Amino acid sequence: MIDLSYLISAICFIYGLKMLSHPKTARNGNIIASLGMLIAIIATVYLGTELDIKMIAIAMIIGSIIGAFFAIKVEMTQMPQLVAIFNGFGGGASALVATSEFLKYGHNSTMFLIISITLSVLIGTLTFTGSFIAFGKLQGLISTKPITFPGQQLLNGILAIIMLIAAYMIPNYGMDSFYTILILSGLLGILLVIPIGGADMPVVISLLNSYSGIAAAMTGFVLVNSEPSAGNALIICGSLVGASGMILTQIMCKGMNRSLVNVIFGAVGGEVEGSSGEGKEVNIKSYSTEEAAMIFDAAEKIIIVPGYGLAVAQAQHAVREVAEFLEDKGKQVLYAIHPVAGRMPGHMNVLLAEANISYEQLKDLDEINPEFEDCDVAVVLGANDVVNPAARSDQSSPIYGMPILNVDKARTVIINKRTMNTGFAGVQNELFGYDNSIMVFGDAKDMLIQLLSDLKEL
Amino acid sequence: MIDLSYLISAICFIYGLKMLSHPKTARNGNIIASLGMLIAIIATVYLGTELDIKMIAIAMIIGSIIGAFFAIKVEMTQMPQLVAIFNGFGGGASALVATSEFLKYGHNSTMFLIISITLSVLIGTLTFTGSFIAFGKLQGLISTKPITFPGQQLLNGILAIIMLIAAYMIPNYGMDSFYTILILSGLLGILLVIPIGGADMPVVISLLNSYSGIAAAMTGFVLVNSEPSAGNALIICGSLVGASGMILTQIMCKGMNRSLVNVIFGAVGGEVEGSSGEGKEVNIKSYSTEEAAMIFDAAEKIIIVPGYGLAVAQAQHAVREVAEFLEDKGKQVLYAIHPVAGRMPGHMNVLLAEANISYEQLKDLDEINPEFEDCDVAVVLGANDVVNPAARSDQSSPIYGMPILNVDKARTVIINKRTMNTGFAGVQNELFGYDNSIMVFGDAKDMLIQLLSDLKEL
Amino acid sequence: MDITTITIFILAVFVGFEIITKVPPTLHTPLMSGSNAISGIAIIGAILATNIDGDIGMWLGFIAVIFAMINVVGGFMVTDRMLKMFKRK
Amino acid sequence: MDITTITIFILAVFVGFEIITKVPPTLHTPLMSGSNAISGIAIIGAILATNIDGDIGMWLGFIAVIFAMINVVGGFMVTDRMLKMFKRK
Amino acid sequence: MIIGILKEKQKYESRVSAMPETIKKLIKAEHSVIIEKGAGNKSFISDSDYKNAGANIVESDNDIYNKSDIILKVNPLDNDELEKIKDGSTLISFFQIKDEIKNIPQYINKKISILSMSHVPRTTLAQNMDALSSQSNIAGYKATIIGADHISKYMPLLMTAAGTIKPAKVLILGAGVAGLAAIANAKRMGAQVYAFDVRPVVKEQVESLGAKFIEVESDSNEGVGEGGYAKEVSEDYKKKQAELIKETIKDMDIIISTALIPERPAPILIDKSMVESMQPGSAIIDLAAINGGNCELTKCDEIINHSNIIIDGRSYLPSTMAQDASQLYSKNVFNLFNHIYNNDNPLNLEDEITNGSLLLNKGQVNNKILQNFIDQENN
Amino acid sequence: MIIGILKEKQKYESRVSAMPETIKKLIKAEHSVIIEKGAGNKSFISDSDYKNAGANIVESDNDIYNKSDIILKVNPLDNDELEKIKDGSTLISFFQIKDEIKNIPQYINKKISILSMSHVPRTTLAQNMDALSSQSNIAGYKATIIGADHISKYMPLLMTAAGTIKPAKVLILGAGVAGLAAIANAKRMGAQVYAFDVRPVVKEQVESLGAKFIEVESDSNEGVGEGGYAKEVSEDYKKKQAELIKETIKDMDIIISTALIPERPAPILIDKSMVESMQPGSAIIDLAAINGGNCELTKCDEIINHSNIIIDGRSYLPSTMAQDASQLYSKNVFNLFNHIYNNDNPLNLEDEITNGSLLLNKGQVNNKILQNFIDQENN
Ligand SMILES: NC(=O)c1ccc[n+]([C@@H]2O[C@H](COP(=O)([O-])OP(=O)(O)OC[C@H]3O[C@@H](n4cnc5c(N)ncnc54)[C@H](OP(=O)(O)O)[C@@H]3O)[C@@H](O)[C@H]2O)c1
Ligand SMILES: NC(=O)c1ccc[n+]([C@@H]2O[C@H](COP(=O)([O-])OP(=O)(O)OC[C@H]3O[C@@H](n4cnc5c(N)ncnc54)[C@H](OP(=O)(O)O)[C@@H]3O)[C@@H](O)[C@H]2O)c1
Ligand SMILES: NC(=O)c1ccc[n+]([C@@H]2O[C@H](COP(=O)([O-])OP(=O)(O)OC[C@H]3O[C@@H](n4cnc5c(N)ncnc54)[C@H](O)[C@@H]3O)[C@@H](O)[C@H]2O)c1
Ligand SMILES: NC(=O)c1ccc[n+]([C@@H]2O[C@H](COP(=O)([O-])OP(=O)(O)OC[C@H]3O[C@@H](n4cnc5c(N)ncnc54)[C@H](O)[C@@H]3O)[C@@H](O)[C@H]2O)c1
Repeated sequence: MIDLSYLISAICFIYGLKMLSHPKTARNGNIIASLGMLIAIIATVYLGTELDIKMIAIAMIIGSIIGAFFAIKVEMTQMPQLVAIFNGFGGGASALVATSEFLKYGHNSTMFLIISITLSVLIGTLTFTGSFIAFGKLQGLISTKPITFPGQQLLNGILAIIMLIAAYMIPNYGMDSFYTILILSGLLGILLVIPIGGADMPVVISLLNSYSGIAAAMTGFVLVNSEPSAGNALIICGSLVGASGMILTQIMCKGMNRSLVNVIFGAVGGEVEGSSGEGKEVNIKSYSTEEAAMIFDAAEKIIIVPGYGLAVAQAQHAVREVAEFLEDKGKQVLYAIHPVAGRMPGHMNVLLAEANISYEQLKDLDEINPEFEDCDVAVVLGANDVVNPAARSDQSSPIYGMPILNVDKARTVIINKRTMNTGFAGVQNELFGYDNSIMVFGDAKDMLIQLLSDLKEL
Repeated sequence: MIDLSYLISAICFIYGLKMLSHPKTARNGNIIASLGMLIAIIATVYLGTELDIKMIAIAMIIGSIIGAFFAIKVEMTQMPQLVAIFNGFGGGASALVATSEFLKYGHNSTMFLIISITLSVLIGTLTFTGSFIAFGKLQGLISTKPITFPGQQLLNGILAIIMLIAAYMIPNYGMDSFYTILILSGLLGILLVIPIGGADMPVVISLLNSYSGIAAAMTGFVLVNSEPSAGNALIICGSLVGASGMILTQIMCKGMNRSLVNVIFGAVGGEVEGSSGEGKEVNIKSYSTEEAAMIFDAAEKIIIVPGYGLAVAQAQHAVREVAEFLEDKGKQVLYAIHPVAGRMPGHMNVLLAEANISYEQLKDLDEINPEFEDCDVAVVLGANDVVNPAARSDQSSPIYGMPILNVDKARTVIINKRTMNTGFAGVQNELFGYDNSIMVFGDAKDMLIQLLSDLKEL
Repeated sequence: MDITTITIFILAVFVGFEIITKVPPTLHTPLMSGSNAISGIAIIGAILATNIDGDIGMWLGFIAVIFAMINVVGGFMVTDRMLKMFKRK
Repeated sequence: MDITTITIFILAVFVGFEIITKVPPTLHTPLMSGSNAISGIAIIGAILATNIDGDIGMWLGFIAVIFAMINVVGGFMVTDRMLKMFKRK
Repeated sequence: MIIGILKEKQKYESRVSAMPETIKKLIKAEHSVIIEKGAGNKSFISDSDYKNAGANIVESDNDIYNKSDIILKVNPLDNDELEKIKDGSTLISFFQIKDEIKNIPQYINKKISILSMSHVPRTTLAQNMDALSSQSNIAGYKATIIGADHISKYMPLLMTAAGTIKPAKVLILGAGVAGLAAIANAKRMGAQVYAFDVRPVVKEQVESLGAKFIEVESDSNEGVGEGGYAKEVSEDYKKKQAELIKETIKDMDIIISTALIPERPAPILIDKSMVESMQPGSAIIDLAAINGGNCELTKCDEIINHSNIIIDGRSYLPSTMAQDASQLYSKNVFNLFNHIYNNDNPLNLEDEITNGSLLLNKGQVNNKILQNFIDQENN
Repeated sequence: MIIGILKEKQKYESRVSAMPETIKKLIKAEHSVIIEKGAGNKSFISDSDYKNAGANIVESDNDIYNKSDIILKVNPLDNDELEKIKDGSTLISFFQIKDEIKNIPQYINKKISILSMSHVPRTTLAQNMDALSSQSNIAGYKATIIGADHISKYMPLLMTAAGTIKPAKVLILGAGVAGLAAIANAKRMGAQVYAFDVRPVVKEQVESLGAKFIEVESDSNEGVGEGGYAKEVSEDYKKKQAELIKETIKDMDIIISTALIPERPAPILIDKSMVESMQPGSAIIDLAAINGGNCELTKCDEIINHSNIIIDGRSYLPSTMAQDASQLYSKNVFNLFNHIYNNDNPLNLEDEITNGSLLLNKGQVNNKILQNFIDQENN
C-alpha cells in the first residue's frame, strides 16, 4: 500500500513536470505535483513504521508556516531569490537526513552506503550554502558583480580532492572525516556561486535546483536498504528533478546565449542592461522574440505601427505573415499609419500594399488613436519619431506639437529596432523606458521571422 | 555483471528508438538498438546459468538464416508484410516462453504468475495469428477488403469472456484451461484483423508491434521471479516497445486522419486509391504534405510551376514563403512560367510580382525546359494543361503540338490541385499517374501553408 | 544495494530528460520553482529520520522536516502565484 | 512479485511514451520495424526456456529461440535496408 | 515563297506586321521577304534593321503587291490597296467581317485568300497565334495607364501629413482578355478594382486577380455563347444589369469598358444619364469604341469631355505601344504562317486552326459567318 | 480676419488654394472667407460647394484684393495682381525667390507680408504644412504614369504565348520627395527601377523602396548642403557622375529627373549626346524643367521629340491631378495659417516655422537668401 502510494506520487510528479512545461497546463501541473507530494507525505506518516507523529506534526507546521509566509508576502520581483532560498532548504534537508543516517550506521557501513552518504551530504550542503549566496546576490546583500580572485578554480579543485580523501578515510576516521566533508562542501557551495555575476543567477539557481534533486536521489540510495520503498521514491523523484533541472538549465543557458561551462567557470556574467546612448539614461527592458511571442499569444487586439525601419529592413512581407498568423488565432490586428512615417508621403502605404495588406486594415492617425486604449499590444516596428511622447509633453522638444500615435496608451508596447539610436528628428525617445514598454532589438525582418517561428512553437 | 549488461542493453534500446525517430540519426539508431540486442543475447548465453549452448546455437542460426534471407530477398514494396510476419514471430516467441513457463510451474503458481502467463500467452498468440492475417492481406493472399459479418464484435466479446473464465479456472483445470486460452487467443487475433481494410494495415501492424512488446513485458513478469534480471530486462524493453509502439500507432492514425478506435472497430478502411474521374483510369499516389515535406527536404534543385489554380487560390504569398524557406536551406528554387498558364497573357507574372518574387527567378519555357532534367523536384501548383505530356505525344489530343513544361523529366513531380478534374482544355492528364508523380490534394494556399509548417518541423 | 535500484535511477533520469522539451522562457522560473518544490521529496527521508535513535539523529530529523517543509510548501505556493500571472483574462 | 518490478514497468512505459515525439511519416515504417526487432528481446526468455526440464518445455524453448531470432535478425536487417533508402546523395 | 510586308496606311496605326526577328526566321525557312520602305518607322525599327535581317527594302508598295505570294499586314486592305494586290495572293491580317463586308466581292473577284488573325480559334493550342489576345492585353493594360492619366486623383491609397487620399475606384466592364489585363494593372497601381461580366465563369478569373466581381443574379449561363465568347442577353437581364451598373458607377473614378460580342455591335452598358451621374473628374475608357462603344456617348478615336467626365474612345491603344505590340503581333503572325505552311500539306482544311482562320480560299468563301453576311448583303 | 481666395490665372494652373473643407474650418475659427467665382472649376469644385461651406462668392477679383487681410493663392502674384492687392495685406502662396525677384520691390513698396509655402522649413513638425512635399509627391507619381504612357512598351515583365516582354527600365535622377514617389510608383507598375542622387543618405531610402541605387564613388558627403537639401558638387564628382549616367542611360526606357538645388538653376545631368545614345521610343520626364531642366534639351511646359526620344518638360504635373493636389495644398496652407495665427502671439518670429516661411514682414525683408538676392540685384 505504501509502495503504491509512492508510485502514484512519482507518477504525479512526472505528469506535473510535463504539464509545467506548457503554458496552458502549467498551473494544473503544479497542483498535480503538490498532490503527489501530499500523497507521499501521508503515506510516510500514516502508513510507515511507528513514528513520533507529534514531533513530526510540529516540525511540519513550523516549516509550512515559514514557507507559506514567504511565498505569500514576498513581492513578485523577489521571486527568484525566494526560489533560491527554498531550494537551499531542500538541499539542507537532504544533507541532514544523510547526516542522521550516517550517525545511525556510523563508519561501519558498506562501500555503497558511504559513497551515497558522502554524495548526499556533499551535494546537499553545497546546494544549501550556494543557494544562500545566490539569494544574497539577488537580494542585493552581496555584490552582484562577479567576485573573483586568483587561484579560485585551483582552490575549488583542492577542496574537492580533500573531500575525496576524507571520504576514502571515513572507515578509518569516522566522524572527523565526515565533518571535514560537511564543512568543505559548505565552503565549496559558497566558492562556486560567488564568482558568478548577477545576470547569470537564474541559471545558477536552476543548476542548484537540479543539484538538490540529485541530493534527494542520493539520500534515496542511502535509505534504500533500510526503507526500500521510501528510498525508491526518493531516487525516482530526486533523479527526475535532477535530470529535468539539468535540461532546464541548459535551455536557459541557450536562451541567454551562454554555455553552461561558461556560466560556471567563466565568471563573466556582467550586467545586460541597455543604455540609451547619449542624453538621459533610460532604463529599458530587452526581451527575446520568444518572450515577445508569449505576450502576443495572450493578446487579443494588436496594433502594428510600421516606421521607416520596416522599409529599410524590407520586412513588409514578414509583418504580413506574422499578422496573418495572429489573425488566424482569432486576434484582431490593425495597422496604424502615421502620416509622416517613413521618408516620403505615403511610404508606409507603398510598403504595405506591396505585401498585399488590405486597405481596410490600415488606419490613419485619427482613426487609430482612440483604439490604443483598449489594445493589448502595440508593436512598433522600426518607427521612432512618430511614437515619441515628447511631441505631446515636452515643450522643448523639436517635435513638440506634432500629433503622434499614442502607442503608450496600449497595455504593452513592443518596440523593435536595431539599436538605441535616434530617428530622423534626432531626438531621444523616452517611450523606450516606459513601464509598459519592451524592446526587442534586431533588424525588423530577422526579428519578425524569428517571432513567427516562436509563435508557431508555443 | 549480467544485470549490468541488461541495463546497458536497455539503454541502447532507449537511445536506439529515440534516434530512429529522427531522419538524420535513424540508421545509427537501428545499429545501436541491434547492438543492445547483441549485448543482451551474449549476456544471457555466456553469463547466465548453465545452458545447452549447442542447442541454442542451432536454433539461433536457423532463426538468423531465415530472418536474414527474407530481409535481403524481399522486394522493397513487400516490406510492410515482412515486418508484419517478423512481428508475428516475436509475439509467438513470447507466447511459447510463457507456455513453457506454465509447463514448468503448472497450475500451482501464484495469482500474479497466472495473470502474467495468461496475458503473455493471450497477447503473444493474438499477435502471432493477427500478424499472419495482416501479412496475408498485404501479400494479397487474403482479400484486402474488410471482411465483416454480423455479430462480429459480439463474437469477439464472447471469446474474451470465455478466456477470462478459463484463466480464472486455471487453478482448477490447469492445462485444459490453458489450451482453451491458447486456441481462443489465436482465433481472436484472426478475428480482430480480418475486418480491417488493406489501407489501414500499416496501423494494424504498428498496433500488433506494440502488442508484441507488451507480450514480451508480460513474459518478463513471468520470468522475474525465477530470473530477476532477465525478467527486468524483458519488462523494460517490452514495455518500452509497447508504449512507443502505441504512440507510433496513434501518430500514424492521425497522419491518416483516422482514429484508432475507428481502425480497430470501424472496419471501414476501404481503398484510398484515386480514380481519374472519366476516361482512362490512372493510378495515382496521394501524399500528405508531411511526406511531401520530406521530399523537399532531400531535394537540392526545385522548380515551381504555377498555374491558374495558384491564382484561384490566391496562394502567391504562400508560395513565396515556401520558396524562401527552401532557399534559406541552401536549395535552388526557380519558377517556370508557361506562356499560357493562367487565364490571361502574363497572368503568372502579375501574380508572382504581387508577392514580390524577383524577376530573376522567373524563367520562361525555353529557358527552363532544359533545367528539368537535373532538377530534383518539380512542384506543379494548380497547373494542368501546361504540363500535360499529351501535348508532346498524343496526336489525338486537342493540345497536341503545344509546347509544354517538361516537368515529367524531373526526378520527382509533386502536383497540387484540389481534385482530379481537368483544366481549361478539358483533357485528362496522364502525368498524374506517372511513376515519378505524386499528388498532394487540396487548395493550393492551404496546402502550401501546411507544407511550410511541416517543413519547419522536420 | 541492488541493480534494480540503479535501473530505477537510470529510468527516472531518462524520464526527467525527456519530459522537459521546449519550455518558453516565461515558464523557466515557474518550472524551476515547481521542480524545486518536488525536490522537497527529501521530506520522506526527513520524516523517517526523526525515528532514528539518539537525540542528535532525531533533532537532525526534526530540523530536516522543517527545512523540507519550507521547500515543499513555499515552493508549490510561490509557483502557483507565479503561474496565476499568466492566466488569460 | 515486487512493487519495484511494477515501478520499473511504469517508468519504462513513461520513457517509451516520451521518446517518440514527432516522427515524419516516411519514418513510420522503419521505426515500426526497428521497434519490432527490439520486441524480439523475448529471445532472452526463449534462451532461458531451453533450460526448462522436460522435453516439451525444452523444445518449446528451441522453437521460441528460432522465432525470436527471426524477429531480431530479420527485423534489424530489414530496418537497415529501409533506412538506407533515405540516405542523401 | 515571296512574302511582302507593307507599311500600314491607317491614320493612327503605328504597328508593323513583322519584326526583323520574324524576317530572319522566314528567311531561314527559305522564303524571301520584301518590305516597304519605312514600314517599321513608327515602331522605332529602321530600314537598316530590316536590311540586316535579310529583307529587301523596296521604295513603293506597288512592287510588293506585284511580287508577293503572301502579304503580311496588321489591318485589312483599303480600297487603294485592294486595287493594287495581285490576283490569287494570300493576305494575313486582322479581318473583322462586319467592317470589311463591302470589300468582300472584290477579294473574291481577285481570288484572294484571306487568313484572318481575328478568326484564329481561341483554343489552347492556337494561343501563340492569338493576336486578338496579345493586342487586347495591350489595350487593357494601356487603358489603365491613360485612365490614371485622365483623372485628377491618385490611384493608390496614401496617408500623408496633409491628409489621407482614398484609393481610386476602377470598374471594368467585360472581363475578357482586355478586361483582365486592365484589372491586373489597375490592381497593381493600387486602385480598388471592381469588375463585371455577363459570363459567370469569369468571376473566378476576376477573383484570381484579386478584384471584386459584381454579380447580376440570373440564370447562370445567360451570357455564354459559342466558343467561350459572349452572346446577347435577355431583356430582363439587361435591365438588372443596367440597374447594377447604374448604382456602381456613381462611386467610380475610372471605368474601363471592354464588352464585346463577336461580329455584333458592342452592347451599350452606360447611357448618358449614367455618365452624368458620375463624379466630375472621372474618366471612361471605352475599348469597345470601334464597335460602337459600350458608352452611348463614346466617339470612336476621340477623347471627349461630357459634363466634366472624360470619355476616351481611342481604338488604337495597341498602336500607342507599337514596339511591344508589333513584336507580339509579328510573332502571332509568324506562328500562324508557320503552322499552316510549315508542313507537307499547306492549307490543310482538316486542321482546326487553318480552317478557322481561312475566310476566303482563293476567292472561295470558307466561313459560315462570312457566308451569312454575304447572304444578308445580297438580300 | 477676412481671407480671400483667388482663381489662379496661370495658363496651366488648375489648382485652387482652398477646398470647401478648409473654408469650413476657417469660418469655424471665426474668420470670413471671400472667394472668386469659378475658382474651383478646374479642380471640379463648383461655386455652390463653396457657398455651402460658407464662403462668399464674388464676381471680380478686385473685390477680393480690396477686402482681404490675407490672400491664399497657389502661385505668387503676377504684375496685374500685384497692382490690385491692397497695401499691407498678407499673401500665402508658393514663392521661389529667384523667379520673383523682379517683383520684390513692389511687394516691399506695398508693405505686403509674404508667407512662402516654398520656404516652410523641412522639419518633422512642419510636415503637414509642407506643400513642396505634397506637390512633389504628386509630380513624382504622375511622372511615372505619363512615362508609361509615352513609351511604346509595357512596364512589367510579361511571359505570354507570343513571347516574353522584358520589364521596362526606369531611372530616377534625384531621389528627393518627387524622386522617391516616382520610384515607388514605377516599382509598383512592375518596372525595374534604378535611382541616383548626390546625397548618399538617400541610398538607404531608395533601397527601402526596393529600387537599386547607382553610386558614384566619392567623398561621402559631397552633395549634402544645408537643411537636408543638395548643394552643388565638385567638378571631379560631376565628371564621374556624367560618366555613370551616360553608361546607365543607354539601357533605360524612362528617365525621370528631379534633381534640384534650392534657388539655383537645376544641374544639367543629361546632355544632347546622352539623349541621342538612348534607345528610340524612350522618354525623359524632366521634373526640373521649371528650373531649367536636368536635360539640356528640355523645353519647359513642352513635350518634344528629339530623334525619337520624347522629352516631357511639363512643369504643371500637380495641376493635372488638381483634385488631390488642391486638397493637399489647401490643407498645407490651412495648417500653416493655423500654426501662425491660432495662438496668442501671431507672427511670432521666435517660431522656427513662422520665421522660416516669412519672407517679407509688412514690406520688411525677413530672409537671408532674399536679402542676398536683393543685394545682388542692387549691384
Ligand atoms: N513621411 C515623410 O514624408 C517624411 C519625409 C522626410 C522625413 N520624414 C521624417 O522621418 C521620420 C519618420 O518617422 P519614423 O518613426 O517612421 O522613422 P524614424 O523616426 O526615422 O525611426 C526609424 C527607426 O527605425 C529603426 N530602424 C532602421 N533600420 C531598421 C531595421 N532594419 N530594422 C529595425 N529597425 C530599424 C531606426 O532605429 P535603429 O537604427 O536603432 O534600428 C530608427 O530609429 C519623421 O521624423 C518624419 O518627419 C518623413
Ligand atoms: N494565359 C492565357 O492567356 C489563357 C487565356 C485563356 C485560357 N487559357 C488556357 O488556360 C490553361 C492554363 O493552363 P494552367 O495549367 O495554368 O491551368 P489549367 O489547365 O486550367 O489547370 C488549372 C488547375 O488548377 C486546379 N485548381 C483550381 N483551383 C485550385 C486551387 N484553389 N488550389 C489548387 N488547385 C486549383 C484545377 O484542378 P482542380 O479543380 O482539381 O483543383 C485545374 O486543373 C491553358 O489551357 C490555356 O490555354 C490561357
Ligand atoms: N483558349 C485560349 O487559350 C484563349 C485565349 C484568349 C481568350 N480566350 C477566351 O476567349 C473568350 C473571349 O475573350 P475576349 O477577350 O476576346 O472577349 P471579347 O473581347 O469578345 O469580349 C470581352 C468581354 O466582354 C464580355 N461581355 C459581352 N457582353 C457583355 C455585357 N453585355 N456586359 C458585360 N460584359 C459583356 C464578354 O463576356 C467578354 O468577357 C474568353 O473566354 C477568353 O478566356 C481563350
Ligand atoms: N523633415 C521632413 O519631414 C521632410 C519633408 C520633406 C522633405 N524632406 C527632406 O528635404 C530634402 C529635400 O527634398 P526635396 O525633394 O524637396 O529636394 P529637391 O527637390 O530640392 O531635390 C531633389 C533631389 O535632387 C537631388 N540632387 C540635387 N543635385 C543633384 C545632382 N547633381 N545629381 C543628382 N541628384 C541631385 C537632391 O539631392 C534631392 O534629393 C530631402 O532630404 C528630404 O528628405 C524632409
